[in-house]
Amino acid sequence: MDWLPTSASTFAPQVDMILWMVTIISVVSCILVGFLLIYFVVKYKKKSDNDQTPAITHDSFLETLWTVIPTILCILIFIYGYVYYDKYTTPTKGAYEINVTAQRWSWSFAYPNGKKTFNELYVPLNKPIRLVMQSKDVLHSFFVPAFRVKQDVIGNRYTFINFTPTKEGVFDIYCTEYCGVSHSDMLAKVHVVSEIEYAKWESGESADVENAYADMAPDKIGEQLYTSKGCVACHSIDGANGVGPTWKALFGKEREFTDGSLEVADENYIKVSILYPVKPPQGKVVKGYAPVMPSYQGLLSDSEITAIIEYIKTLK
Amino acid sequence: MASSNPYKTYLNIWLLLMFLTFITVYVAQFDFGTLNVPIALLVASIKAGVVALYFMHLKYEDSMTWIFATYPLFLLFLLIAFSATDIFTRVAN
Amino acid sequence: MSHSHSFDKHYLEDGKGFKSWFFTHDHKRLGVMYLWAIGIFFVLAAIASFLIRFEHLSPGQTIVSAQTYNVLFTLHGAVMVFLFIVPGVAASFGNFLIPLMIGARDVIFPKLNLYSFWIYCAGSLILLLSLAAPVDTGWTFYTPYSIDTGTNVILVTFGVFVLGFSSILTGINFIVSMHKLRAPGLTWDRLPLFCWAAYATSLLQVLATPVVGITLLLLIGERYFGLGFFDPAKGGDPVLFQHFFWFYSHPAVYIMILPAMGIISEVIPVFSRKPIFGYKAIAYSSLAIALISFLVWGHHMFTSGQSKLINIIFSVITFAVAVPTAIKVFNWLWTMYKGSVELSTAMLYSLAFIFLFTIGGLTGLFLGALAADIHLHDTYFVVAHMHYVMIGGTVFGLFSAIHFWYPKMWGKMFDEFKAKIAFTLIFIGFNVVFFPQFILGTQGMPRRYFNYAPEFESLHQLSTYGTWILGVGFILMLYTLFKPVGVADSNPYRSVSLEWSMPSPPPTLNFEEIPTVTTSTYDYGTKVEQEA
Amino acid sequence: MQIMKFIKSLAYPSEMLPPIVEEESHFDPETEHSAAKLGMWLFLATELLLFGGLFAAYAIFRAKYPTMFAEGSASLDVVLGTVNTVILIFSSWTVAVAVSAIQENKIKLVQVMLWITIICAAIFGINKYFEYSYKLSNGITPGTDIFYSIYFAATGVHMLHVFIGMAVLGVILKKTYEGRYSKENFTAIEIGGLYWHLVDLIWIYLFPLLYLVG
Ligand code: HEA
Ligand code: HEA
Ligand code: HEC
Ligand code: CUA
Ligand SMILES: [Cu+2]
Repeated sequence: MDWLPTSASTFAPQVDMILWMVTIISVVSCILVGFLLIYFVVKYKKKSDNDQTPAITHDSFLETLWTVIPTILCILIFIYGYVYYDKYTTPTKGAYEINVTAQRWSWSFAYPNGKKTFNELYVPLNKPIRLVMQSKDVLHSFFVPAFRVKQDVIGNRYTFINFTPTKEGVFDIYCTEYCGVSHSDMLAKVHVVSEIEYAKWESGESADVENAYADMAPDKIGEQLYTSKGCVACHSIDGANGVGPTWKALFGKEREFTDGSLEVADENYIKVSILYPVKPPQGKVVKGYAPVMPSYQGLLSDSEITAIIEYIKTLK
Repeated sequence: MASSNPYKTYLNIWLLLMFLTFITVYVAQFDFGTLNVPIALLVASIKAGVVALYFMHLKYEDSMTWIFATYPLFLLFLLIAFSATDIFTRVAN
Repeated sequence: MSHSHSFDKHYLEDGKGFKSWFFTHDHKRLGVMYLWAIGIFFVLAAIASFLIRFEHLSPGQTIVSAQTYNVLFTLHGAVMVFLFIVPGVAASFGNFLIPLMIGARDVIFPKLNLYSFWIYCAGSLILLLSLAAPVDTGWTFYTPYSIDTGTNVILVTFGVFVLGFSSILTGINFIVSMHKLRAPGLTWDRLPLFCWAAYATSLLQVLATPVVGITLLLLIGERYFGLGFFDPAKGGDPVLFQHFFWFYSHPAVYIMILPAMGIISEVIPVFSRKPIFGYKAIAYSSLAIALISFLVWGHHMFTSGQSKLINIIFSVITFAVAVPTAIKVFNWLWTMYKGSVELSTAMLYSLAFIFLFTIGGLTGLFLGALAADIHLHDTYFVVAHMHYVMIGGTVFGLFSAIHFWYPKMWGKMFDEFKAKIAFTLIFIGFNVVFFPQFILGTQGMPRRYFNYAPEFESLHQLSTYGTWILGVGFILMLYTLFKPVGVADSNPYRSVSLEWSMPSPPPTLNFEEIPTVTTSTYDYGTKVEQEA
Repeated sequence: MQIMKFIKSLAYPSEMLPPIVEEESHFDPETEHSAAKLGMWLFLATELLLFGGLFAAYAIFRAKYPTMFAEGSASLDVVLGTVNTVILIFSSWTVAVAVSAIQENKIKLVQVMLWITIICAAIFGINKYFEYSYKLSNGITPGTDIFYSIYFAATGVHMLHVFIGMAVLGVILKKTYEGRYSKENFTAIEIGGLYWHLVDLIWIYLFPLLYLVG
């Protein structure tokens, strides 16, 4: 197992270079300290209670030495840290801008051409990207280890990340600012694809998620959406109660709401629940739960919602 | 205390403070634009200084007390300066 | 001038029963009570950490639910920080030692000292009351999550607020004691380095704590009265909360480490039979650290959305504080040069401190470097860094103190051999727990994660196994300490500092006659090689 | 409650509670006096920094939302604020006189001055009560906007200090009737006075910042 994760952006090798540099400085310092420590302990081991020891209290040369060298090393480390940080924070003109919205506990992405994706970020290879990020609720943080980038996402204010991906593949996105129960499940993927494929994806020709489902049964698609769209963060399928009610045996069950009214969970009910979690007309919420589910309006297509409904039906 | 007649000093100080209070309130009617706050703070600081020096006898205290009385002001300045620097230099990077 | 019984009876015997302890003004008894209190909280928080580690034996749920996990690390962090390590060494050994070391009969405000202890108990109790609906915010209480969550944030933050007062009052007490009560002849440049460290610590406690006090008060106000400073929904700024929080909590990390450094500076000369090397450098660097450490808080916020300019400023100053710390390490090392080094248990802990703190401190340099912190922030690398400095540093320092002053405190000796075995287990266990976490962090494993990706499993497991070794070592250490083997004479280590010049344990009022100090505290060795 | 206790204990390091352990002071009075003063100044430093958080928030949000602050400030009652300022400064003066009077053993004067101070504090409180209830009845709460957040938080915390100061001075006043203080023993009065001056100092800043400049 390598101690550094895959390096897939222009920023990554720069960070790695600092990591290596400080590691070397640290290892050398530790060996020095460890060596002196053990050497002194062994060499000047106590022989008797009356050992004669000199009363050395200072030594200007040594003291200067161990003030100056660490100072120089510190300045060096700072400079590297600063220079690369400066590069990382300086946006490239004409970068491809993607809007990112974080909300408990999912990520959604909006592209310049109006496309929207959910928990899946698509970026073209070797093109400078700029993420414009905002949170709908508490703090979150956008972290892609393979790119070595991280930035908190805040409500009421935009924050930014600049990076240029250098390697095709699928990489993990983590949320690294603590945001509640499902903080560790606020995961997403970034797909770095070649520019040609990206163009195809943009125009909806290929590599599209929906097209990939073409020959799958709806309930299987629903099963995939359950994880890829982040429902898993709040809904279990095994009967355990999480932030939201379990989906097990949900279909056809009578639901009770906080205002005491009742309704049977049929297809339309589920669709309404997904699009308007606080269900109209009176803003109903399932009893025992807080109104925290985000609306998936515009994030799930009709066919996807149908697929999820089919999937929920299979959960007996 | 060091002053021969502290009561008299106190009275004078008190009159000075009343006068300064009057000044701040009076001056507040006029708008000096960006100078409003500095003026208010300046007058307040004179008042505070006088209270500390005479009413609180800081004038007669040793240097240690002076350090402990003024160092927090420096820290307060730091707190404000650094957090304000952050908040007002946040340009989109 | 005094009742003679205060001098013939030692402080442990002078008065029996609960009341004689709980209402005592004796700094030594208060020190001992603090030691008990922090010990109990340490074990409590350590049990939480065992569960945390156990949970990570496998990805997904192993033993507890996600919500419980979040509660566990919050409880672990908050108790360790606010109830254990911040009062920790300063309140326990500071209380016990400072009057002895400066040649005084007590601290300057003995009653206030007692109240500090009560306030500490009250604050701890309030904080623990929150367990009814335990808090899940992490020990940092970041807004707006802490405004939003349904758990008992108000109780916990109020508890911390109250604890803050205890910390402030103890700090004031120590500072004034050292100004007013030093024995004749005990000039500042003869003052033991532990006192210097405690002085610097107290300064930090007095000057940093009020800011976290008002911050937490405002946070309570946000929840209770709807104030809007830190809530973006109301036009407030969550990053401002972080500024206020770290304005205290960065200096707080030096509150944690400085007293432990003071201990190291006392132990090493005794077991090397040499004067401390670079007395002035160590003394002044403690003070320098105390003053500069107010300027670096922003290094916890490099990715918070803080402005670029201020990030750079904070990064520079962070490195500036690292240097005086580095200097101390070499000073301690060089104290052993040409000495007569005896590897007692206390010395072993001190030497381990030097080594582990070096690792912890050096990893701080990774975090201080801007570009590197972008990657490492909020990953297990930070978790490993802080445990190396807090355990490898402070806790090892505390253990060193417990063994070193054991004869003085209890008038008894412990079994050195068993203690050394316990040390070995703790040392190995500690490294097995936390070293893998550096690698985990660099690979991108985020902290405060209940669940994790399968590729991190083996390192997590290794880390968990380490806690078992650590636990066994710790229990063996406790066993050794609770089973004394013989009576201690007044100065078993032939130390020349003041606290060893009196019987073990010391009488209630310490000094029948206030001593006059004529030499430095580290008067070892023969003055042949003395440089000009 | 707790707060009361330690303020009190600061005011007289060795007079609180009946001593459980047999006790006599281990230090000479001269040391105790100067130590108590130094300790109090340190405590005042912490109080200053406590308010520091509020001043920092004020500075930042004022710069960020100037119009909100201008409007908010304009809505406050300058007359009431001025009256309170005059009252507090006056009471600061009376305390200063009390501290000097005790050093000349003029117990009566001390008592009169302390009474006046406490009454001033009470009037200050009553004024604030009217001010708050007027605001609240107009639907203005701490959550209305950031200006009012600052206004209520800062004046509220200050108010708390006024009450604590009142209590401290009250206890001291009571003890003057018990003949506890004299030319030789006046540390408590001096310390209590310092605390009261701090309450005044903070108000000297809060008043113009909140009520006047906008
Ligand atoms: C005892 C407590 C303690 C101490 C002493 C330190 C010491 C240091 N810390 Fe640490 N730190 C914490 C406790 C501590 N820290 C905690 C608890 C956190 C996390 C809080 C949270 O988020 O929950 C944290 C987090 C933290 C961060 C934020 C990380 C992040 O969240 O992204 C940073 C960043 O700069 C940092 C840096 C440093 C530095 C540079 C030092 C320096 O002072 C270290 C100096 C020491 C040395 C340098 C080693 C000795 C030197 C040598 C042997 C010589 C060789 C030297 C050179 C070549 C220079 N620390
Ligand atoms: C003084 C401070 C301190 C100390 C000593 C420790 C000690 C330990 N810590 Fe802690 N830790 C923190 C302060 C501290 N920690 C803080 C501030 C955080 C951040 C919290 C946050 O994110 O908000 C943290 C977070 C933290 C995490 C990260 C959680 C996460 O981010 O998800 C982990 C994970 O491994 C961990 C583990 C441990 C372990 C294994 C120990 C061990 O070293 C414990 C050692 C203990 C012993 C050796 C004693 C064992 C004794 C017993 C078990 C008693 C036996 C029982 C009976 C006889 C009844 N800690
Ligand atoms: C932030 C957590 C969260 C996420 C993510 C989430 N939900 Fe929910 N969901 C809830 C909560 C809480 C409720 C119950 C309260 C309510 O009625 O709004 C709920 C209710 C529902 C219901 C009604 C269930 C019932 O028991 O009556 C359906 C259907 C549903 N969600 C579907 C989804 C789908 C599909 C997704 C993903 C595409 C999803 N949810 C993602 C929290 C969440
Ligand atoms: Cu979102 Cu953590
Ligand atoms: Cu820090």
